Amino acid sequence: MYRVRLPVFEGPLDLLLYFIRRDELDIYDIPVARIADEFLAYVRLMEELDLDGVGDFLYLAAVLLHIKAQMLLPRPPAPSDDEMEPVDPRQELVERLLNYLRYKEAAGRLEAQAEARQQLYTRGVAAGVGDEGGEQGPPPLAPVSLFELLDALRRVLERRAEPPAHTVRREIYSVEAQMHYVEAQLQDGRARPFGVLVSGRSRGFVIATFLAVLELARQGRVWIRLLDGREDFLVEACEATTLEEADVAA
Amino acid sequence: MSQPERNGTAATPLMQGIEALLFVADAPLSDEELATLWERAYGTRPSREEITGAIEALNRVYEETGRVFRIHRWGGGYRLATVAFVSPLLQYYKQQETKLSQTLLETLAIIAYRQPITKPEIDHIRGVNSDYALRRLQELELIEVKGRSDTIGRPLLYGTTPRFLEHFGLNSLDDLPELPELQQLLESPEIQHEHLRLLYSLDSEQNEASE
Amino acid sequence: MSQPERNGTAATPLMQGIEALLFVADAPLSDEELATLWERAYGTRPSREEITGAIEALNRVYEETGRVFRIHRWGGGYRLATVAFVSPLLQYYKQQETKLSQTLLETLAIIAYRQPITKPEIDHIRGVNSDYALRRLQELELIEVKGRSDTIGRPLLYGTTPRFLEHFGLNSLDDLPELPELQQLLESPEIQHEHLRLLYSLDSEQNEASE
Repeated sequence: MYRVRLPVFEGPLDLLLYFIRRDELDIYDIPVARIADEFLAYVRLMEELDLDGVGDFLYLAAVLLHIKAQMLLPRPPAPSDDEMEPVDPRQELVERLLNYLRYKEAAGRLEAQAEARQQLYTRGVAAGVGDEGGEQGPPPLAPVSLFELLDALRRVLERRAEPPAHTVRREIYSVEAQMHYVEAQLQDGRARPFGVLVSGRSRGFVIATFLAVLELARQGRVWIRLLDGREDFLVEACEATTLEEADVAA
Repeated sequence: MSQPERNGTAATPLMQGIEALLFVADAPLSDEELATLWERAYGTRPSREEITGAIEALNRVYEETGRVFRIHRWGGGYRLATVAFVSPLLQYYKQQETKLSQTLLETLAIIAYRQPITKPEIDHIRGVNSDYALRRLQELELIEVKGRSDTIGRPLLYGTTPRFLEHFGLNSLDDLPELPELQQLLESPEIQHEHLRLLYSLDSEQNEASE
Repeated sequence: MSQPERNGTAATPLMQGIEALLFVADAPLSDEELATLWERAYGTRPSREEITGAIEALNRVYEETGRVFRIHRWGGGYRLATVAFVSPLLQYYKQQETKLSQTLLETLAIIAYRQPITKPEIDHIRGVNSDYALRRLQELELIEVKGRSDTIGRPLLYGTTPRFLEHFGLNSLDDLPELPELQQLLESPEIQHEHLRLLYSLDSEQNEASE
């Protein structure tokens, strides 16, 4: 039995980067065959759980399988002298990963920039002499027509008509409520198998609880330990967090 | 314990702290509140006399160095406000018109057609959190709180104001043009279901979780 | 023609006017806007140099007299904001804007560096559908639609807003931190480590130690 902290992945590229980092792989020499299988296992789990956004992951899984197949094919006959080296089928994927890393890095720098800026506070609602007591009226508005109002509404409606590509799954059970449920169950400090937390519950309950556990793990509030055979996993509170503290953190 | 360091000749740390708090505040702060905020940050509680003294000193420095604001005592608290002689200039600033952004227009349209309506319902229709838009629209006095829903959690109900009618040249809400697509959407089973979910989900979650 | 009278030794009327306008403004004001407002109130139009000079003089006086705010140039305009050393005190009083999630930051970074950019391009870089992030960023008025691409389907083009610049304390897009070069990313183990830490907010020690 070994302990992992299970990150919640933003997208398929993050999952791939996670594998690369976890196994300390050379990004220019990714063992695609192995990674593809593991990636697919993850996608199957997502499908099983009916997690949202699985389509994005499926697409990359297909790309990986395609590369795997290409790498298994016998090499074409040696190229004549004037031809270039055959292109590594992984090249495009690697370039994409690296490009993504650049923006991840840029996002981190932007975040630092925002943090510095947040140290500087701008003014609240300003007051002038004579504002004492009496409320200030609202600022004047630029003219806007009823037509523009309707137009705005139509845009909302149009947006809704688009196929919901990446919407948050709506269930009767909210992830937030299930986070409270999980933390309440773990309050005594004992680890519990996930199966026990959800035994006899509806599908909606299981999914929302699973998502809640992932979120708690991401926030570092619970540990997840895989059980041998990987058929279930143990969930354990990280430290003695009371529900009150959890509320504050939420 | 780190207090604001002494910076320049005229300002003590307490003066600087009070100035900073009054600068960012959007309502008067009482001696009590100033003392408590200071205590929370630095562990010592300034007396009422120290606070009064610091405020007098600040106003003196503002006067001497030509600042265009003073600290006033209004409604039992202190507030920074501009001096009268700059008001002709400020008037021109305040007359600048605020243009409603797309976000605000969308939120306003939903409220106009669906009032009274709760924030979760607006969020659901727009697919995003409407906190900011609701706050802005209230500041602009285009919407207001009309009461609370009777449902669980008793969320606030929003509706439009007389200023809204005036601004769009409407006599009453009955003059809003009909929008068949909207009616369709609102009556769709999905929205009805969501409406019910928002009203009753908390209840069923609590029941389930406490089983 | 009545201008703000000279008050104290350190402040000119223009300095006082600018201070007053920046004091009441709730968004950065450009040289242009400052000049226009002044012109409307007093009939003469100060030059850009006069405005820049007045702002420099104000910041100098603030520094010398221990004021806890300075004038910053953000998003092409001027804005008053407190100095960093008072933030421990202010955080008890005022909630700063919520931090952006990793998803939003990533999407915003791509838009900031690649603008104008279409949703399909963003989706491709991130490997996921960015519908939600784009809508949320528009809601926060950090990005906006800049037009349509000429390519098939004429997808919308997104870019950042002036509010984006202000949120990150930048004067213009030229002030964006440089986009890291790939070579640099790959060769510096420190950056790799730092980057991965940001990526997963995993405590790597914990992770390794627990195996």
